[in-house]
Amino acid sequence: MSDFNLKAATQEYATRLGDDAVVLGHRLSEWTSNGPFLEEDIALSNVALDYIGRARMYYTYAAELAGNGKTEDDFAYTRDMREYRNLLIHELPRGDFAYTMVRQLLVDVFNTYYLPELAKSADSTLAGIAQKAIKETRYHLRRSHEWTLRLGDGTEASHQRMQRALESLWGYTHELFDADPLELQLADAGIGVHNAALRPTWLAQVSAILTEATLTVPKDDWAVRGGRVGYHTENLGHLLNDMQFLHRAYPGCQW
Amino acid sequence: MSDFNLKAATQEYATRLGDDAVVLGHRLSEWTSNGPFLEEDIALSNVALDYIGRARMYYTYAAELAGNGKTEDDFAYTRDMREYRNLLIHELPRGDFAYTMVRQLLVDVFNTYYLPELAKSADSTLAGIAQKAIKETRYHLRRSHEWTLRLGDGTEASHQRMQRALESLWGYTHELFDADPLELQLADAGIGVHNAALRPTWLAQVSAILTEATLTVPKDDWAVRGGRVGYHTENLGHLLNDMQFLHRAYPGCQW
Amino acid sequence: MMTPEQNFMRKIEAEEKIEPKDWMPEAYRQNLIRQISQHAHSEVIGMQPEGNWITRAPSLRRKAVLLSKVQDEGGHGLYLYSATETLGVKRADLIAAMQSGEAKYASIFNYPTQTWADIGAIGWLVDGAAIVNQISLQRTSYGPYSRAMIRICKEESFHQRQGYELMIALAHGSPAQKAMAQDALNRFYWPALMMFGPHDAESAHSAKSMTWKIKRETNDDLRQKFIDQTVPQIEFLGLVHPDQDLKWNAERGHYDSGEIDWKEFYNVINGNGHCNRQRVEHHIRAHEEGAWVRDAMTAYNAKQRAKTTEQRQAA
Amino acid sequence: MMTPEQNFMRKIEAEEKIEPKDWMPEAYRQNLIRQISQHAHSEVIGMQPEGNWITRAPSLRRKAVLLSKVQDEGGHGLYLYSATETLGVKRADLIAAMQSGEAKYASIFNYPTQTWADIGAIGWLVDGAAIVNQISLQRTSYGPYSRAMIRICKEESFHQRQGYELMIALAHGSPAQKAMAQDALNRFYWPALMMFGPHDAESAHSAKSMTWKIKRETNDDLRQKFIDQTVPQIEFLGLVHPDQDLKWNAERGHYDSGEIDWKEFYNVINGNGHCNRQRVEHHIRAHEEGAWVRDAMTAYNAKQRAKTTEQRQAA
Repeated sequence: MSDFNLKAATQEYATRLGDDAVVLGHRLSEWTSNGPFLEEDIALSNVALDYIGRARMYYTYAAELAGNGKTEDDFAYTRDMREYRNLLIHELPRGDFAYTMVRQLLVDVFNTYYLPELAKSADSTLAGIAQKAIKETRYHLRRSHEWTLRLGDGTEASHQRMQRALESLWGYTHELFDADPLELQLADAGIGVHNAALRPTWLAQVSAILTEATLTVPKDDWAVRGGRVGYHTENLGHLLNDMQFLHRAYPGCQW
Repeated sequence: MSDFNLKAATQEYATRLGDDAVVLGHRLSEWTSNGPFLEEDIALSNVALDYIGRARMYYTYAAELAGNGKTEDDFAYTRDMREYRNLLIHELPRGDFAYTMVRQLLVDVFNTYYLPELAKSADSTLAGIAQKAIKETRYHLRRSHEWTLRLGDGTEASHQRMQRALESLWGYTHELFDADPLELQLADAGIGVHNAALRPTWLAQVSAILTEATLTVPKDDWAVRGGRVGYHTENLGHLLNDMQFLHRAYPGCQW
Repeated sequence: MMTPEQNFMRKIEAEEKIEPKDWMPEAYRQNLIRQISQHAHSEVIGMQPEGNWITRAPSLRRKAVLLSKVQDEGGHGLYLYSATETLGVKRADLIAAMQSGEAKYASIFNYPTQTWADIGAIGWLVDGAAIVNQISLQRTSYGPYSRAMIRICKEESFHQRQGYELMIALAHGSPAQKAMAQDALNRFYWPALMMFGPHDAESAHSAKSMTWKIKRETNDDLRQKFIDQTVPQIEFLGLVHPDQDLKWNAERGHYDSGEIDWKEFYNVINGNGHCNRQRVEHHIRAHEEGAWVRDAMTAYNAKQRAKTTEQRQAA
Repeated sequence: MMTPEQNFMRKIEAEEKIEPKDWMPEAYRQNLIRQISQHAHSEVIGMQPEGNWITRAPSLRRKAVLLSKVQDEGGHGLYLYSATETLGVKRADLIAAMQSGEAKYASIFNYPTQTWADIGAIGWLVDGAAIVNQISLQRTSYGPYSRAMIRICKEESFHQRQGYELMIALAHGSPAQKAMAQDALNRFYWPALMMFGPHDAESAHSAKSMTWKIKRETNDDLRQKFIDQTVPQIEFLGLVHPDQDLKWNAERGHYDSGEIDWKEFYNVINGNGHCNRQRVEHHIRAHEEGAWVRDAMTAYNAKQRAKTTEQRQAA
């Protein structure tokens, strides 16, 4: 890989990670003023903020690598659904509180292993962002772990909601461990992460938590993919309509 | 009123009626594929279509009067929430089936009296649109009347939903009978409708239907207003985000 | 004298329609129930991907056209449920079978509508493929199904023209619009080909259906018609054909085409499509949300009947 | 020796804080419960109008700032519920009273947020008016309330600066943005003035509250401060002041202002605001949707306690 390609690939990679973060942050922010009680409303907003913060750092770095005067907001607000590269699990609807918490558990455990690898990146900016995110993720996982126990081993109704959410989300977890040539090359170059290798540890920890929460680990009998090539579920379009409307309705403005 | 003013006032009036129609049509179209059973899904789509059709006729006429090359779509797709002039009752959310049907009843009875007046307009275009709409409205009212009976006098649960919807909507009906100087002058000029005069008949018919349906006519102890001056509820902004996103994201395109 | 079975086959041979009250083999009945109800479910589930864009249609005309189209699909669902009910089953049971996953709907509706151009591509390609099949089914041996197909075909042709017209507007529009059209073509072309089902050799239900003239032409023959008719349409749009191996075969008088990715086909059918869960969950949700409405209707009708009886007894 | 009542009044006179365990007149306690819980409800209900724009904020920075602000409001609600609970009431009962309409929240939150500029106007004017009031309440006689106010004031000042900064960006932006800012100012200026409550002569709770030093300054004095501080801010933005009768009064050293439309004020309070029903229904809906979560927590905690007890008994 030539230096020039490496730079372009890193830019694309930072954009992907920014997309993951902004989309999940947006979903979590939909909880604000809708939480099951005030403390939890605040906590969910806090997690949303962490993700919006990550998105800004990744996009700012992508913009810097692009070097064409674009800003973080150009990445977030002016790309169409087909240009977004987030993994699908992040764009799925907010759902009920069980759905949100199961998704967080699956993603938080993933990040618990992914971010420390990224923190070792030869690219010091990416390593720095990851380093900051590790701390946040520790707090996120403590929350989603505790909620999984409470709701999984709470009432019959909460158990059912959790198991249903788990079944609905499981097929989207496989994509977390996919890698296309670009991500493989970046991993080989010491910049990205060999994510496929993370699955056994991820599965072991997720399974342990689910079992502790009296939940059943779903079967691996389906998988939906496409986020990294811009092939999205119908949910992302509606999310971007909301997010981008104002920015696009008044093009070229400063806010 | 000079001729020029009359023309401008008529344009504004046609725009208002177009706004009423497009916003309610949009809300009704949200039922498509979400109806309680297939026949009803189809019927609701049909009513939605009637309203979209009216919006097109009113806007086309407004565009013609404006005479500046604008089209129906400029009216629907490029005006902000604060420029929309629809009465608030039309923009309220879709709600459940009871809410939709109560709103239809209130609006359909209103149109039953309003449209025949408009059909006598000295403005032959407005009269023609109203004439066409009268027939549709007869069908709409037959439906909303029947549904009010079925749901009001159905089960305890359906009765409660209907009464609750009625209480939620009643305060928005007063605006149907308001008129600002522009509408009063147009009514005096034989172009518009003296809508305030329609309330007693409207109230009598609505009350009769509600009573037949074992529902209680709500008290007149609150009223929300503002649609005709562009002072809207928070619902309209979200509706327009959806409706206008694509049109605005690709400005200047033909579709 | 002929046995009922012989008489049945005589009618089939003679191109007479089988009608609901006629004797028919149980397997014929079951085969029809499966096929017609699957067709009905497809119409109803097919309302969702297009319904996804009703609130976002970029012009009022397009909004009205789309709304009207989706409404027609609901209507087709109704005809087809009625046609199925002539075979002695109830719509409620058919719907339950679809919601439980026991009955299928066309796998094409498990693909998401991602951009506005997808609305054009579905009208043009998906309805187009459906029509090729349905034209042939106008001659199907079961009377109610045949009549439903004749009625549906007229409306579908109208939808297909509208879809193609939408594609023309995009393909001849701005560069961004043209790219949107190409992208939709790329995504929907192959799934449209798969709508005709597996190659004849691998088609589970085909042989018997052909004998009974439920089906009138084979999957591969129908698919070839569609491939051939689509080539000039793509050319007129000025878009790139998604099949790079496509070649005119003068000898056959048909286009030869590249291999279909059947792995992808079965992958989507087997639950790995983007919308498999979403479509069924959407249907169940709407159905459950409507339960109180249906209950209220039943209760109201019962009350009205009771009143009428009372009045009669009093008179 | 002093009676408890005399001792209470002595402390009030001496500017000593009343603490939860101190004796206090029942009317003082009730007055505080009403005022602090109303303040708490206002923070919580106030999350909705601003929350309405979180998903649509036009830049990532603004999105983060707004999200963070609304989160802070939730935090203020928490402090204030805690302060109210020191008076011997439970949060659940306070919330129930608000949901039933028995307890009030600030009427300003019954106005809809219609454009993005409203987010700026709320931060600048609504938080601005709140701060004027809260600064004075830092010296309120009840210790927990006073300490909550000190903490809250810091964050509110930060929010107000952010709101004003948002208005600057719009007012100095494109013509459309400037118009948006003017429109928001026009809509929120008068309701902000009404936040200080009726004129002193007509204020129901004022006299006693002043004696007990729950309130430290009158409605009209606080309102005047706000009017005066807002004039140069509007000038700096280059916007037109919504009060056409506004005039500097050199003698008073204050601005004289036009008459407030109290009919409008009572109209909104009495249920004719755009969002009265919406705000309470939203709160009830979220609360009800969260019931199963709270139930599960309770059940889980009970199970855990039972396990711990079992383990202890086994040990």
